[in-house]
Amino acid sequence: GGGSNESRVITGNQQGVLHLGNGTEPQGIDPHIVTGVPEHHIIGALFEGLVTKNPYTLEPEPGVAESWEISEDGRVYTFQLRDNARWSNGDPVVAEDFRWSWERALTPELGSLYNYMFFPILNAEGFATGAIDDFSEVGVKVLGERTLEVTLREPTPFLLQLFDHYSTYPVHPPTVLAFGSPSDRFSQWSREGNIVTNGAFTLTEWQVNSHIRVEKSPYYWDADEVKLNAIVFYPTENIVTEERMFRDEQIHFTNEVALDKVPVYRSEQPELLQIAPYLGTYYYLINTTREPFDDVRVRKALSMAIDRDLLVETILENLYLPSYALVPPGTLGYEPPETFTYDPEQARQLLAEAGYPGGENFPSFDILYNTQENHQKIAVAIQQMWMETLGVSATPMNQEWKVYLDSTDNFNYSISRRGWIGDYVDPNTFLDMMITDGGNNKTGFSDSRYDQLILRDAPATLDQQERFKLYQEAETILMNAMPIIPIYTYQSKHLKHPSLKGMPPNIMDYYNWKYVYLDASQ
Amino acid sequence: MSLLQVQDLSVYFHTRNGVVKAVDGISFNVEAGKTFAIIGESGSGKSVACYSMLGLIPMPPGKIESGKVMFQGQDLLKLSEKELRKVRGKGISIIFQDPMTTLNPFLKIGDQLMEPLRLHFGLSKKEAWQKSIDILEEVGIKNAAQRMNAWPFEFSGGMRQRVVIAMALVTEPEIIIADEPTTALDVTVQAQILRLLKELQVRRNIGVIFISHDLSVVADIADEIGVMQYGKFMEVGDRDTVFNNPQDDYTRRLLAAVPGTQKEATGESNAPMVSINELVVEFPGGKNQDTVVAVNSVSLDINRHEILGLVGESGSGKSTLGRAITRLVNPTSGKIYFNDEEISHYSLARMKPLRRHMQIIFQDPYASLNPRMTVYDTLAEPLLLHRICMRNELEGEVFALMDSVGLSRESVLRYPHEFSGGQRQRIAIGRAIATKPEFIVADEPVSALDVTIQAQILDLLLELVERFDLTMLFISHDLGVVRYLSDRIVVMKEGVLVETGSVSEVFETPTQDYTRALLDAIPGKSLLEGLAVPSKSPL
Amino acid sequence: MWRFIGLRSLQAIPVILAVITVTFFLVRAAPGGPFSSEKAVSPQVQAALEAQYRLDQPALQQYISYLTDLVQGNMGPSFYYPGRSVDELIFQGLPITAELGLYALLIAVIIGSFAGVIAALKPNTMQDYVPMSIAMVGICMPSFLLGPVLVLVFGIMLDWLPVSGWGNSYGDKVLPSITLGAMYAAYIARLSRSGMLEVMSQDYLRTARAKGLPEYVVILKHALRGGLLPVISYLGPAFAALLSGSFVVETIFQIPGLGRFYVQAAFNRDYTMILGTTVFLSTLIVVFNLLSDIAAAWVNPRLRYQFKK
Amino acid sequence: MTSRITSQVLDQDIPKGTSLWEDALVRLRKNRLSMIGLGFLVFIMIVCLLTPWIAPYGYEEQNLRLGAIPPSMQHWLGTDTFGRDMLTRIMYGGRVSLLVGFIATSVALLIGVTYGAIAGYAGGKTDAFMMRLVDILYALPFMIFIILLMVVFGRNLLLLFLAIGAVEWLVMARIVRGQIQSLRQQEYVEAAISLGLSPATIIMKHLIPNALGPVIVYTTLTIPNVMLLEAFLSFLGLGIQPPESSWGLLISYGVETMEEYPWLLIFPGLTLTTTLFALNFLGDGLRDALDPKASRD
Ligand SMILES: Nc1ncnc2c1ncn2[C@@H]1O[C@H](COP(=O)(O)OP(=O)(O)OP(=O)(O)O)[C@@H](O)[C@H]1O
Ligand SMILES: Nc1ncnc2c1ncn2[C@@H]1O[C@H](COP(=O)(O)OP(=O)(O)OP(=O)(O)O)[C@@H](O)[C@H]1O
Ligand SMILES: [Mg+2]
Ligand SMILES: [Mg+2]
Repeated sequence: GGGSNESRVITGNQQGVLHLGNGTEPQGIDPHIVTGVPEHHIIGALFEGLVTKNPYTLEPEPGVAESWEISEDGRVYTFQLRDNARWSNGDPVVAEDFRWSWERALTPELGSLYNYMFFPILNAEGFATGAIDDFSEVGVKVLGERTLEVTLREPTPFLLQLFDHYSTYPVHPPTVLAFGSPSDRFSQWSREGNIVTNGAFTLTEWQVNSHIRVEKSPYYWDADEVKLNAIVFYPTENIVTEERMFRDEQIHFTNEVALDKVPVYRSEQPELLQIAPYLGTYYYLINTTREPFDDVRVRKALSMAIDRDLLVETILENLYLPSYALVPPGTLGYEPPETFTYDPEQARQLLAEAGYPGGENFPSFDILYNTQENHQKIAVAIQQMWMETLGVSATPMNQEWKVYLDSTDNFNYSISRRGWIGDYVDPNTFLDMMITDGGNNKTGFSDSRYDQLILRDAPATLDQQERFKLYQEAETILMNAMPIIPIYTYQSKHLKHPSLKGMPPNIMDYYNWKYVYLDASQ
Repeated sequence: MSLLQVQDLSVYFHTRNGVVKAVDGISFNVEAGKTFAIIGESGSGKSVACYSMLGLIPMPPGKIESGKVMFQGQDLLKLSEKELRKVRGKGISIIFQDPMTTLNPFLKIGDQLMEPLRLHFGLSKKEAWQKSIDILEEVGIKNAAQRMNAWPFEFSGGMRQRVVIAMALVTEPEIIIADEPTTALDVTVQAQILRLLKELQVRRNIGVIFISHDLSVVADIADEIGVMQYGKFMEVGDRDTVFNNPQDDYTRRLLAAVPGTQKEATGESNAPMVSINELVVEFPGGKNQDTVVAVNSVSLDINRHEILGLVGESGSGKSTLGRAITRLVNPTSGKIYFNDEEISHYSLARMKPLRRHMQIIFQDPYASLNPRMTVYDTLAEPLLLHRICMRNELEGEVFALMDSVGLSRESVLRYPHEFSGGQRQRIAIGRAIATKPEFIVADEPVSALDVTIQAQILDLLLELVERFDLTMLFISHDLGVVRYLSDRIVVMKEGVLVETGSVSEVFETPTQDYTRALLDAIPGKSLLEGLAVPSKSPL
Repeated sequence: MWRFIGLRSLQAIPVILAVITVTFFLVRAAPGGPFSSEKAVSPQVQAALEAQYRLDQPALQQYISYLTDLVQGNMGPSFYYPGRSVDELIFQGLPITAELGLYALLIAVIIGSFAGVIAALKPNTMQDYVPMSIAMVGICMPSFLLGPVLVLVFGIMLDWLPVSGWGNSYGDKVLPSITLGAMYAAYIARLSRSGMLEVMSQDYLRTARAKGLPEYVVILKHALRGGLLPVISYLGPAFAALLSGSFVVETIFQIPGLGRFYVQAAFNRDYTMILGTTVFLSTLIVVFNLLSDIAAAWVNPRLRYQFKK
Repeated sequence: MTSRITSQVLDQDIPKGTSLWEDALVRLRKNRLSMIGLGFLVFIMIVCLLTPWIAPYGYEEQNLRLGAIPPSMQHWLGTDTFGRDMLTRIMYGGRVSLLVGFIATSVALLIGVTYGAIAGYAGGKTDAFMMRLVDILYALPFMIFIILLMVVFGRNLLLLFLAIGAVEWLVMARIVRGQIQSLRQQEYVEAAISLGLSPATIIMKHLIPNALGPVIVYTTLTIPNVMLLEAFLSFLGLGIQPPESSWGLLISYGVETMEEYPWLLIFPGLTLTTTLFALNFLGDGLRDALDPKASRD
């Protein structure tokens, strides 16, 4: 493509510049402030935490820390930072940088949304909530210039996953301080020209709503392994446009693929599609505080009446996987319990038992979703299934995103859609949502045994298999109460130019930019 | 060979209410250097005949049914639009009848004047500008250089008419069609214009088609005369024959209808109906223009049951005065009393109840008619508004009005643009008298009417005065008419009242030079005094 | 006239103030704050954020401080883009949107009035039907439809023009400008046709023709002024709508303009950004309506009375 | 001397007093294209009215396994991704679209023309005040307004009409005001004043009929615009909710898949375009009919 214009992909391949669609315009790149996936991609290129992930296995790999030791009880981690880790201005990356950064991230005034990532650390939660003023009480200690000790509240087996999360990345203290108070959200330190980073790339250009360009950093400790010379991120809110850009060879990689486009690519150019299971679940919340949804039989009936296979096969173009539990299968070996299946007969029976035989007298209700076409499609299909199978009448109702959030937060709904993407690869990232009064519970579900399992027992269990058993038990409790109706497991989907290598599919949809390279021969 | 030969020209309008045979097989010739005058009944097809030759009537609904118009060896009726364009302006130019609507309201006077000069003579902007000023001065517009930048609406009726004339004359065409070119002009200016026309005609050997109702003017300038009625020529002949030895019945009636004598002085002097005190009306001037003082400190009483004739130079503020009295323009200062009520500062709403008793006939009838209202609606509106009659009598009342102003009943559903100039004027008159008002400002109400209808209208007005105690401010340039109708006369010049007096006083013993000049300039005086035309050839 | 402009500019103050006031309280009444997100926000974090953005103060005080800042030319920090000020974002996008809007407007006015005039010259003939039919298709093709179609045809199938971007590669301004301008062109075409028809039967055009003027002069000089009056009144709001309505086009073509903020800011509950764009929009509206009124008076001298006294 | 003038025509030969409007109707009836347009509109309306009885399928009837099949004998216009019959959906969609289109446009027309005419006629301070109010309303953030409406009143079709009408009248008011402002200077308005007509009558009888050309045109343009706006608002949650549909919604979903399933875009698009054509032919005819000077045979 390109016609009169040299295609960006071709020139990019020659110059080692990767062009990719990156969803929405990033809000910013201050790792302690922003929260979104597009931001994540960029921050991942600019910064590096103590550990990183191998994109093929998702196992933790040494990052700034070249090694670490875990105490017997699993509560003390000692990280040894590498000598040659440097900031993009040449300064060495030292343990104090981490301590300082984490203090900043936890400072209540900063209002970091992801501060809970640190909560497994001793007293971190207390500091973040203002109960503790002195950061020295928090379990983070600088033992030497390049030695950092982290003490945990409970042994948290997935801790290394957290330290790969960008909210735990270090920032360059002198730079932050040069632009004002560390807890100032309006600070200019992370702007192009100002920012100092420690990752494989440095920020060179940032034009809002147009593109962000990062270039290879010579100071990065593993610079020899970095193959790309630059990456250009394009905000591509409109996935139709993104696909057109891809077809016109303006980008190597798309952030998304529209559902409707998938069959076309599947049949015509399957090699360009990259689809993989994704650590995310699409489900419906049920407001268990509302009649008739306070009756578990009703909830189960609704859930069992959904033919997830049909849904996935037809309107979801076989893109997603039918889901019968909250945690996606294959979360580093965790398998969710199978508690129910699609069973219209039993669904009808349950509903009858609940006092609504054939849907009689069942009040009509809304299926709340935020404005988006796919949500609507699912709601429309499910509404029809409920109508046909159970004889209950539901109306899909869309609300603008923030209104929808407000309605859900205030329990001003009957059924509401929700999607949850894991922050790290562990069942906990899903299951801790549903604890009593959990911020993301939103269903009114409460079970003391469940809480006990999630909050106390599992985190204290060091053995992975043991722990997963506990999670399975918890999830069984959850699915038997059915405050949520799981619908499908996400899959990540991208269009990928054949020249793009080193970006393997994985359930986190995670890219480690230093593995990525362009093969101009393709 | 004649400059222009018209043979058997017929123009019909195919309207939704049937066919109007506006022009029905007329033939005439126009010789170089000679003037062919068309007189005749209002609505008889004079204008249509002339405009259609150059393709300037709306087609459809108009259609040229037959005929041939030979000019410079070609039949104008067969020319394409492009070829016609070469004839228009340079070959034949037209002075249209209705000066208000013929000027483009969105362009400055100067712009419109310069246009033909630049087009036909390829003059530079500067040259055209200068030439336009010259011609404006020639037609008697004072302050011409300043006035070039004025907009048409800032001009008085007569001034606009002169602009239209100037526009047609500047191109020095072969033929000039002048459709009632002097209706809005006072006699002095009229004389000046006619002189100008004559001069040009002699110098360039131009043929002129001159349409007029003013027989005295026709008597002065025509070489040949065609008398039209019902779209046909009733009589075509040289001037003297037509005037002194008319063959046709209609011609004879026309000549007989010229208003002659003076009205008997009523003598009795009632209490004033309208009283004006030190009235001043100013208009803001535009760019590089001074404020125009249109009416300058005028004091005047109009008595009940009186017809007050207002004459004066074109642009002297007559219309403005009339509009100020009826509160259509706001006076700058001074007081206006109507029936002893001071109305100078009445709001529109407070004026409303008075409107029934106070009407105005606008100088420019066409512009004063809503283009989207039929005659019926136009006439019915005041009747309904002021509850003059019941709804079921409405139709009869409307027809009665149409009859009294001489509009045929068939045309009741026509829209203003489907009428001739004189017919429109009659609609406007009909509308004004519909409410049987006590007071009318009549601004040149009969200028576009042929003498027979004019006589009918004048009689109607007099009758209204008698029967309904009508009081009237009668603005006119036609001194004959003024004399015929008025009880008293006031003379205006440059915004000031220069003379007031009874008809005989003013006509016989004028005190002001200006008045005298006016009286002297009355054309075809002899005609007025008994129809004995001073003929070149003895009877 | 300067007096008139001055007076109208003074009127802008209450207009903008009213808009600010209503908007200020309206946005706060809308459910869902700027920081609500799918992930629950802990009360402490919420409080910290509100404190940073002065949301913990009473609304009236926030309002007053906003106004005080605004008077000093400071529209405040964006709630959605930490570290960026509203001024910065607006002025970054403005030149691009202005350029886009200008091209679109030129396309709209030139093509639109041309088509309208052409159609009005011979009403109810092919010369009328063809341009008017195109205009009507244009109206049924809002930018969210036209943009993708144009991209598909000219960007992908014919491969003549770039499918996205603004000023990055040769010719990438063509499709967005057309997409944005098309609907306005269609509107203008329809409006100018009707305006022209109204004028075409006026007597003064007969006068102009009688002078022997070529038809194009008759049209362009004599008829157009009156005929375009409806278009002129339409252009004021249209141009403002063009700039604020460019978000669809900007999204389709990946243009880093201002239009996207108008919509995004509302969805994000980016209070300052909403206010900023609204202040900006209201200024535009005041300015363009003023321009359109001046244009109308320029065309029609009888409207100039309002300039005097 | 008045022999010719006194009517030779008998009174009954003369049609009873007709207004511009009655006159226009007569003329409109003679305009073939307009009548075809009107016929089409009536046809569409009847179809929409009878849809519940004549539609081949139910509008919500899904058959997920028969999703997105091109036009066929069973489904003349194909099916959408849910396997719902497109013809049925277009028919049902028309009910919403036409209703919204006509009612919201009427609201806009009524308010816009009245408001604009008053402002234009009054001039001066009143005009300045009224037009600045329009400016203010025009400048308010539409999105927020919609969101609030939605929250305060919930889903409500009536509200949708009002919301749309409330926005659409603003431009209409400006156009009308512009027209009235220039017409007001005409001498026939002065004549009307001198007759003693009230401003309201002058506006109604003398000004508006002469300003109708642009008004009619803008109205016919507003209708499709409103239909598309409805889709946008419905998408945001203010208007109708699935599985109900409207032409605008069908089109906007069609755009997403125009390459894969073009019929999902083409048929609703065609319906809207044809309706607009019909509307415009009717509008143009009406405009001509209301213009006594417009040429006719
Ligand atoms: N557009 C039209 N449609 C229908 N009838 C028309 C139209 N224009 C003129 N007429 C009719 O044609 C006839 C001739 O009109 P014309 O204007 O030529 O009269 P005229 O002799 O110039 O009268 P006047 O002295 O009053 O100006 C009139 O009866 C008039 O009503
Ligand atoms: N709206 C206006 N704006 C500016 N000047 C005006 C306006 N109306 C009239 N005038 C000026 O006022 C003066 C008087 O005009 P008016 O129309 O009263 O004259 P008139 O006596 O009726 O003349 P005529 O006999 O030619 O009709 C003229 O010089 C004219 O140019
Ligand atoms: Mg005439
Ligand atoms: Mg006058």
